[in-house]
Amino acid sequence: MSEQAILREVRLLLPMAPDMETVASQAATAVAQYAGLSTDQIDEVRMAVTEACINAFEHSRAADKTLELTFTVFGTREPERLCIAVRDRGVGFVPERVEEPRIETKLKAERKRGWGIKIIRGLMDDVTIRSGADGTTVVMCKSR
Amino acid sequence: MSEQAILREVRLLLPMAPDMETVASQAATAVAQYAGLSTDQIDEVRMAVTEACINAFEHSRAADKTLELTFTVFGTREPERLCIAVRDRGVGFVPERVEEPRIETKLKAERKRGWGIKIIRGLMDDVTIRSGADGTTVVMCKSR
Amino acid sequence: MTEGLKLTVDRRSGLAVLYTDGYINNQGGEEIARAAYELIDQGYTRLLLNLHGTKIINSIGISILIEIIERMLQIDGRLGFCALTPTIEKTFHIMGLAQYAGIFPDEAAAIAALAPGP
Amino acid sequence: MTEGLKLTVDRRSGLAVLYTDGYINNQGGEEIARAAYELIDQGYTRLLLNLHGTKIINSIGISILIEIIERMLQIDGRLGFCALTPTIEKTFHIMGLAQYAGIFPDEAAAIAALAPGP
Ligand SMILES: Nc1ncnc2c1ncn2[C@@H]1O[C@H](COP(=O)(O)OP(=O)(O)O)[C@@H](O)[C@H]1O
Ligand SMILES: Nc1ncnc2c1ncn2[C@@H]1O[C@H](COP(=O)(O)OP(=O)(O)O)[C@@H](O)[C@H]1O
Repeated sequence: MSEQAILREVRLLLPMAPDMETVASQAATAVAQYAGLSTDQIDEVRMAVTEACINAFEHSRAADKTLELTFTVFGTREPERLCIAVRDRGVGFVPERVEEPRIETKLKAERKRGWGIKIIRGLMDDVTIRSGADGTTVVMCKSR
Repeated sequence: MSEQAILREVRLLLPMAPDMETVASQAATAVAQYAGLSTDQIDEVRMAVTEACINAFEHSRAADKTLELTFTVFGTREPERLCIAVRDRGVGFVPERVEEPRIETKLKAERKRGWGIKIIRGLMDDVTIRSGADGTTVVMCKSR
Repeated sequence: MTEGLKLTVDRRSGLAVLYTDGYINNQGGEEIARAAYELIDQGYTRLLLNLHGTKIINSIGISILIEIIERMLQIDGRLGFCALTPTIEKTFHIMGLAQYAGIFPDEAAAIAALAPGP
Repeated sequence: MTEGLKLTVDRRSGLAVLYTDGYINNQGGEEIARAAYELIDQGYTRLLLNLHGTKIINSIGISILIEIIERMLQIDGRLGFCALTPTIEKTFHIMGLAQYAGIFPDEAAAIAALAPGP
């Protein structure tokens, strides 16, 4: 892959509160359109961003109750790649310790939840999760 | 009007670059939906926000080339009012010195431009412009 | 304040179709589950969820759909989905849901496959 | 990179209809102006802009439309608009554009009003 420059960088600060994931999802749509992604790709980005926001709302217990999203469009001349970082300053978690959900098990289990990270990984090209005592950053990218 | 609390506050930082007004407009749509505005009202908000962004892109000459938008939803229990502040740290201007555009004159004039502020005022309920050496902030509000 | 899910139920002979309109989040999922359990209590064992009006869904909503699938398996019934956006369909495949609930392109195909034989 | 305006021209007897699809910003406005001036050069004096496919427009785009209106006034022609969103229509009224260009709910009404009499 050739060296890519940052063409655009947009930041969004959201309160961790019900429905605010829809604001992240709409902002993601606009940046993804700018990045030249297809309609289906844009839809996948929306869904992945929604999941990452809901995770932070539900699990981060961040004292500042603020979620910070950074949308970065990379490209040489034209936009080629969109990366979205979703960052909370909450308690963090150990991604390796999260059990991979399996439908056979979930169908019988009391807790049917636990799909967010699997969906994000399935819908985006690359996903990295950094998490520790100062919070969690999920970075997810998709190329045209 | 009864005392209103802040129900949600969203911040967006945009590069002053072509097409970025569409990101502001989409984020505005999502917050306006949350605020319970009607489809037509949402459309009016989109248009007004677009104009305010384009003004900053074109005229502010801000060194940081960054536009800061704050979307605030006010209400007692339910959302009742949306205010959007569009702030640049550019050279500023004197709003009182801007001539009110008139279609009769513009039809004959060389420069047909100069409609942004009039459109913003016409589409929103209240508009205040603060401008000075440290830049310009346009605050525009709409109630349900 | 964001618009809630709208749900319409169409009871047919041997099968009921649920039409969703809007975001399937936790509230949306719970609304679907309530309607589905009511239909099951009324004796329906074949349900079709027509998602034509749903462009977004989240994993909490989907988890509630999994509860409905579990209940269907218990009563030997069948749940089908039709008119999914490509992303929702992809998500159901990522999760493996497609093995336990039929996914159909449109209502006609779904009804042909789900309806009890003559 | 954001999708540009798509423009289609339909030449009829005595009148041409321009259909827009997308954002009318400076590029979009210039594209419309180019097409309009070409039609004027070909002898058309009645133009109808059908904005059905346009949900957003900015004031730079509208300024270019004002140039077209000016040209129409010079040649004693007429420019009409139809199928505007309520917000675009409201904006045209705020600007006073409605006095110099007809605004019609749909194409049929626009053509009836604009087309040269028999
Ligand atoms: N931002 C976060 N902060 C803290 N913990 C998290 C975060 N995101 C995910 N987790 C942890 O990872 C687990 C799995 O998340 P996920 O796959 O999205 O499923 P679910 O949210 O339904 O549990 C969560 O239950 C939680 O323990
Ligand atoms: N953010 C801003 N910073 C500096 N000057 C501004 C800003 N917004 C507006 N102006 C000034 O006000 C004038 C009128 O703006 P407007 O009504 O939007 O029309 P236009 O942008 O087409 O000139 C501009 O020409 C400019 O001189």
